[in-house]
Amino acid sequence: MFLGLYNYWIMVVLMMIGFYIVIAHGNLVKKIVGLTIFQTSVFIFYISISNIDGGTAPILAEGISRYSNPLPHVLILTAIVVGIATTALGLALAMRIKEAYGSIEEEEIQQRDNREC
Amino acid sequence: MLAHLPVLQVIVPLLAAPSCIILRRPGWVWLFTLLVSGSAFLISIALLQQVMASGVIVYELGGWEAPWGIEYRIDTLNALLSLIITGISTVVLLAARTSIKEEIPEDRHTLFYVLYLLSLAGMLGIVTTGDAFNVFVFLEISSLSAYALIALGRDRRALWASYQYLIMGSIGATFILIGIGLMYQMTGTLNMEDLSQRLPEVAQTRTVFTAFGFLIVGICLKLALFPLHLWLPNAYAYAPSIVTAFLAASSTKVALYLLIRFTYSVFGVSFSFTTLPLQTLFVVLGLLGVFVASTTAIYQKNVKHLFAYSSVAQIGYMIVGYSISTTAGLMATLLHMFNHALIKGALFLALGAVFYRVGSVHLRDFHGLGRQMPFTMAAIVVGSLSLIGVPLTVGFVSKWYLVLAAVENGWWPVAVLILLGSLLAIVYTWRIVEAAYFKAPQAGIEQVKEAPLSYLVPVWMLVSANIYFGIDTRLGVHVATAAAQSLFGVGP
Amino acid sequence: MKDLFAVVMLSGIYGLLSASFFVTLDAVDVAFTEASVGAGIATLLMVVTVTMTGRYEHTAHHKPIWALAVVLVTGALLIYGTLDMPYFGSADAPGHLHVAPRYINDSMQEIGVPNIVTAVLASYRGYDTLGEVVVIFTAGVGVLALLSVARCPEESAEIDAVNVSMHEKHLILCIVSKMLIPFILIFALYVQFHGDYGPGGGFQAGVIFAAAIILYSMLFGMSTARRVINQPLVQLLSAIGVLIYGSVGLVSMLNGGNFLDYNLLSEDPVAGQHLGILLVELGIGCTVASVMVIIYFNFGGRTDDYMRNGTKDA
Amino acid sequence: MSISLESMLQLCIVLPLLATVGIVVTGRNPNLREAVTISTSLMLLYFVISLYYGLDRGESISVQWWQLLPGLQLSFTIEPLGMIFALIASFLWLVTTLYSIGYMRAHNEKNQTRFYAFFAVAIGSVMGIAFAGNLFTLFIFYEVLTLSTYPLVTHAGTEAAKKGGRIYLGILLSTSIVFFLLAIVSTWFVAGTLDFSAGGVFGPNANTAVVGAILVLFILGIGKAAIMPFHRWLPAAMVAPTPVSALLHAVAVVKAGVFTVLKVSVLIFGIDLLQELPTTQALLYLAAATVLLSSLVAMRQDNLKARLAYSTVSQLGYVTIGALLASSSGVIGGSMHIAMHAFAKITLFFCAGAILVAAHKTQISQMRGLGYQMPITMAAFFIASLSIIGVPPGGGTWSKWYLLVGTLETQQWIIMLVLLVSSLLNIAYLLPIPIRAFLPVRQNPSARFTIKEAPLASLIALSITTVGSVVLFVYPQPLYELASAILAKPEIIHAQ
Repeated sequence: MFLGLYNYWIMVVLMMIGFYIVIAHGNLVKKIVGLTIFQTSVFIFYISISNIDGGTAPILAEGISRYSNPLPHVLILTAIVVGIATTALGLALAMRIKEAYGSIEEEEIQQRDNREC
Repeated sequence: MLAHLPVLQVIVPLLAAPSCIILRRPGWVWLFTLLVSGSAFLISIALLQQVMASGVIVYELGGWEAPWGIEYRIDTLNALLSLIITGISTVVLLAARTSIKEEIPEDRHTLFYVLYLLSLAGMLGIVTTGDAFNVFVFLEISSLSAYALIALGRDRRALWASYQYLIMGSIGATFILIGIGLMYQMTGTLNMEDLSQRLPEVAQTRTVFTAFGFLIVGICLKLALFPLHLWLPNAYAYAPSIVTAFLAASSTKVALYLLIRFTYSVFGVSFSFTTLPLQTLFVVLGLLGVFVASTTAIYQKNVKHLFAYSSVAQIGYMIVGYSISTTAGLMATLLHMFNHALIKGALFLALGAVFYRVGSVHLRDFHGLGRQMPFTMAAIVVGSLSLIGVPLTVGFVSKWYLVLAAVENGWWPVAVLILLGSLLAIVYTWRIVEAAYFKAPQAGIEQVKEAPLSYLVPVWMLVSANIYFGIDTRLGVHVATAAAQSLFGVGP
Repeated sequence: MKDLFAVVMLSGIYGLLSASFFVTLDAVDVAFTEASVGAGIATLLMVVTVTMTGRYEHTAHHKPIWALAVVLVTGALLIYGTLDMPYFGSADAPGHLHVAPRYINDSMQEIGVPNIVTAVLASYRGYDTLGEVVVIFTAGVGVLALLSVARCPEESAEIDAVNVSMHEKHLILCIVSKMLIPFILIFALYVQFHGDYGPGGGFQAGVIFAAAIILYSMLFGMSTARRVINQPLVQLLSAIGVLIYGSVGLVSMLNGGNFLDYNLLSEDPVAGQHLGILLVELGIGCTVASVMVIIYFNFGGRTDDYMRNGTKDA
Repeated sequence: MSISLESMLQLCIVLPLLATVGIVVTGRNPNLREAVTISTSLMLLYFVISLYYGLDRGESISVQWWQLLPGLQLSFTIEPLGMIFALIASFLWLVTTLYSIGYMRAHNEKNQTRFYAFFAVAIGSVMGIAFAGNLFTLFIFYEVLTLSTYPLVTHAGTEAAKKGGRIYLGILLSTSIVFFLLAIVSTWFVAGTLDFSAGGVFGPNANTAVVGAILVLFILGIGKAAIMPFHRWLPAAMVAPTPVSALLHAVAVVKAGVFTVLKVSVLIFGIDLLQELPTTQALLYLAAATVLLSSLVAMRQDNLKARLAYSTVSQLGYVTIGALLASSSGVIGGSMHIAMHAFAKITLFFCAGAILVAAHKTQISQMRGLGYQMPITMAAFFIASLSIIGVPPGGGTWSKWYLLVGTLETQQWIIMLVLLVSSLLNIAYLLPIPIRAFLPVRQNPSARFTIKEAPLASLIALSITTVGSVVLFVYPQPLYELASAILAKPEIIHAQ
């Protein structure tokens, strides 16, 4: 059975690496990087759901009867777009924070805020 | 055209947003936005009547029948939610013009309205769609615009708050995405109705458990349920007043809606509450939320923070009612959802008025406001009373049903705790009242005038709604009951 | 790893790898998109950000234990979840049996587009795609709201000075890419309109189109590019793209169908579908391209300003 | 005037609220403002009295308003107990208004408009409580009363006032929300109705354990009855101006409390059920303890108002005892005591206020020889004290008599003992004040002529109330009939 599932597990590991970067790292850009990795891994997971042994790309052609499942592809196309949108916004925020605080390290920002309050 | 109402509800604001870019002139854009939001409100009223009269409305987008296409599926719950959202947004918009003049640089005004409309459309999309993945898409629309809106706040901490919200929100969204993927893998469909029929076959698989877990956690992140609420207070405190009023009244409600929808409709009560220890967990978390958040609220200096924490506490109440998982409990939750939207809308809008005049919502700047801004402060007092749950306000109605539901279920201690929780509300709201009425204004701070009408009118619209629905409770109770019953498969 | 530049580059490589992985999994469209976005735009933006926010991460002493715990729990849950999954690639997984078959079998008759993904994307689940476009639009507006800067002429003159000098430095590069850009644009158009038959479509096309412009602005300087393509116009385009999409839906509504029901766009349903998809893809491309340009320009512009102010302060 | 009794009943509640508007509008002109107040209170008194005659003729008067929550209607019914309360309140409002005009002006207080406005609201809610047709309606007006009196208590706006207000609002709101509301919800859940009905709403086969628990919730929850340990708000509220204290202690708040206790025990539980409940006895002792302890505390107060406050606490204990004795005489005694104590105590507070205004004295130890400068006041004080103690010619005699009979009927010997002892304590802490006041003064005579009697309005007011309590002694018949009607005529009390 493990042969059947192993690459799901690889994806899980990838996801978790990304997830870890997001929540553990203090650097804002690094967080975003983590986020992209996290999301991309999820995409891979979706795509591998859609895969069928011996199937081909879901573009109709003569003499091919077995296509891989197109639906997840569509979903992921959308998801990728969402991902880039989030990334762009996050980075923009990071830039503004850099301007406002002069740093993009979580701790330093926190300290500066605490000093304000 | 009547048949198209469900989709118009969403696409009117959705398409209005880009049109704003074409309009450009902030004044016009404001008027336009107001009109759009208002018409959305009217549509939602019409929808509610339609649903109450003739049951569930289904609308197939692109003419493809579900599950192949995406369908809009509107029952009483959806209609109620969209009523709340559009109503609040319309009232809040009345004050927007005045408010953002103070708080947002001139060249951003048009963009502000665009984002506002987008987030409105996103929420409406979430609450009307019957397709799991479509939820995700519109969730992102509303979230992204919300991040941007919060970041428009004047204080630089707004940026940091927005960033934290973005990270938290994206994690939540990704979790939801994983959950949806797993569900799809096991059932091969994305349509909620279809899911609810096909999930039971595979309900006992570990994959479905995982899917459920991820969905719940993801949604609770958006919902700011107690342990996951850390992003909320700052986001509310530093966002522009209008945004705070709008989001506080609507966004968490939407998340709660998702929670209810997925647990009750998609997975089904039996799965959600019997095969998992969800009930106990949520009761405990809810009550913890009520007490921890309320206690934190007591020690806040910034009044926006104070009410933000109280929002977390109120979410706790809703979760308690939700996890009683009887018609009565769910009905209490829905009612409180509606009422809390009114309460917090009024309070945060009034705070906006204070901010507009005083330039700060720090507790010490409230000293003597009782005399200087009598109407605004009166509004805050009424809102606070409603928050506490004093009779003749909406807060009392929902509290009554919540306690009743707990008692009916034999959960006496829970009932007592709910009531004790509202005592904490007395404490933190009364700090404001005393500051406003018993403290002399600080030396060196010049007298401020009463807020302008453009603020007072919407504030008092909401306040009087608080009182009206506290005195004439038929509408709220009727709709909430119908919605709760429909979720339990009884009635419409 | 402390060097953010390296980090970003690696994530870009990760994007490319996953793209190639998608190809091996027969998801060509996704691969195309991922390559252009995950490896392309995203990395580009990150690089720009890093140039502004500083290349090296400070040695932050965070305590990752709790984070590790959370991650482990989540991962464990996921692994646990996989145990009941249908095996990788098995054709009889429920995911393939319920909804998907119809797409594969009937889309030809119903829509008449060989590329099933395009069919599903633009028609069956066209509404999701509308949402997708709006998301992108939202991102564009959000970035504008966050970063847009009103600049005054003498500053841009200043930049010119910088750019011109750079221009002379990399003369060959400029010539070559000058020749390249038209081809890129043509390729973009090809992708745009060939989406029905092969991989590709509005989204990828938009990105490529944007890439061409970005390349141009890289070579000849932000301000030169700005003079060629003026901001308000781009913003207008981004809005119009969404509106095209929406109005297609509205028209089909006026013709008595449901929102986005292309069948009613012309007498023959299939032709209607074709027309609808064509227009919709156009809208997507329009919005995506312009938003990408907006985002890049604002990022770049912001960075320039910050850098200049930084040097001024120093 | 040809107004139907039903509309009169509604007017009783609406009129004061309308008066509030009028007061706020005419706030600029004091005379006009007080004219509004006086005329309203006169009309109110007229309505209540004509309602009384209606009730006497045996008509059943009740009004239904809209449903606040499904099944929970705002409804008003007139029954004897409520009528007693309404009569007292409306009459004493008139008197208090007279008094406070004199007081507030002599004391030239600030924000008098706000004062009169909230005063009117308070009276309106008192009427609502008195005529409430079901527990729900009662609860709502109970809360309104709490909130509308808060600004009165904190009238001074000083730090002390703020603290007092905190305790006042804190205790009253928390008890009512946590215990009272919970009690109501559980009643609604157990009995399925909240309408007051003779003989109680719980069926014969109600689980006594649960109902007993509910009784405890009620007695603790009705914080206005100031049963220990929830009595602290009463002394705390002493920061208020004297007319307010009079309102709180004699007319509105505390009376609302004990009235609710009586009403709940008679018309929700019913005295028969009350006797069977396991918790009744314990609560009875709690009330007894309250009576004794607060009397003891009162003796140690030198501040006059504080002493009166504690005496109020103990007197309220009497009424609660009367209710919990669950015998006819007990109920009669309790309800009569509401009236008797109202007249006596309001007189005492008027006197205290008069002394404050005229002589600027608050401490009892300073009042030596005051009787010579303020004879009328001190005489009134003396008579009122007698009434509180319960000896002729004070009306209190009757109520205490019936309470004692009640203890005899139910063989509550301990309670009987408590009542007797506390009467002695009353003597100990009340009589010394007038006596000392009439003692010959030794110190310099110059002080004598500096102090005059209190303002005329105040004097009139306090002499009216004094006469009132004497009248109640010589002619208690109507009151007694009403009180006995509470149990005797259930067909009036039946609720829709």
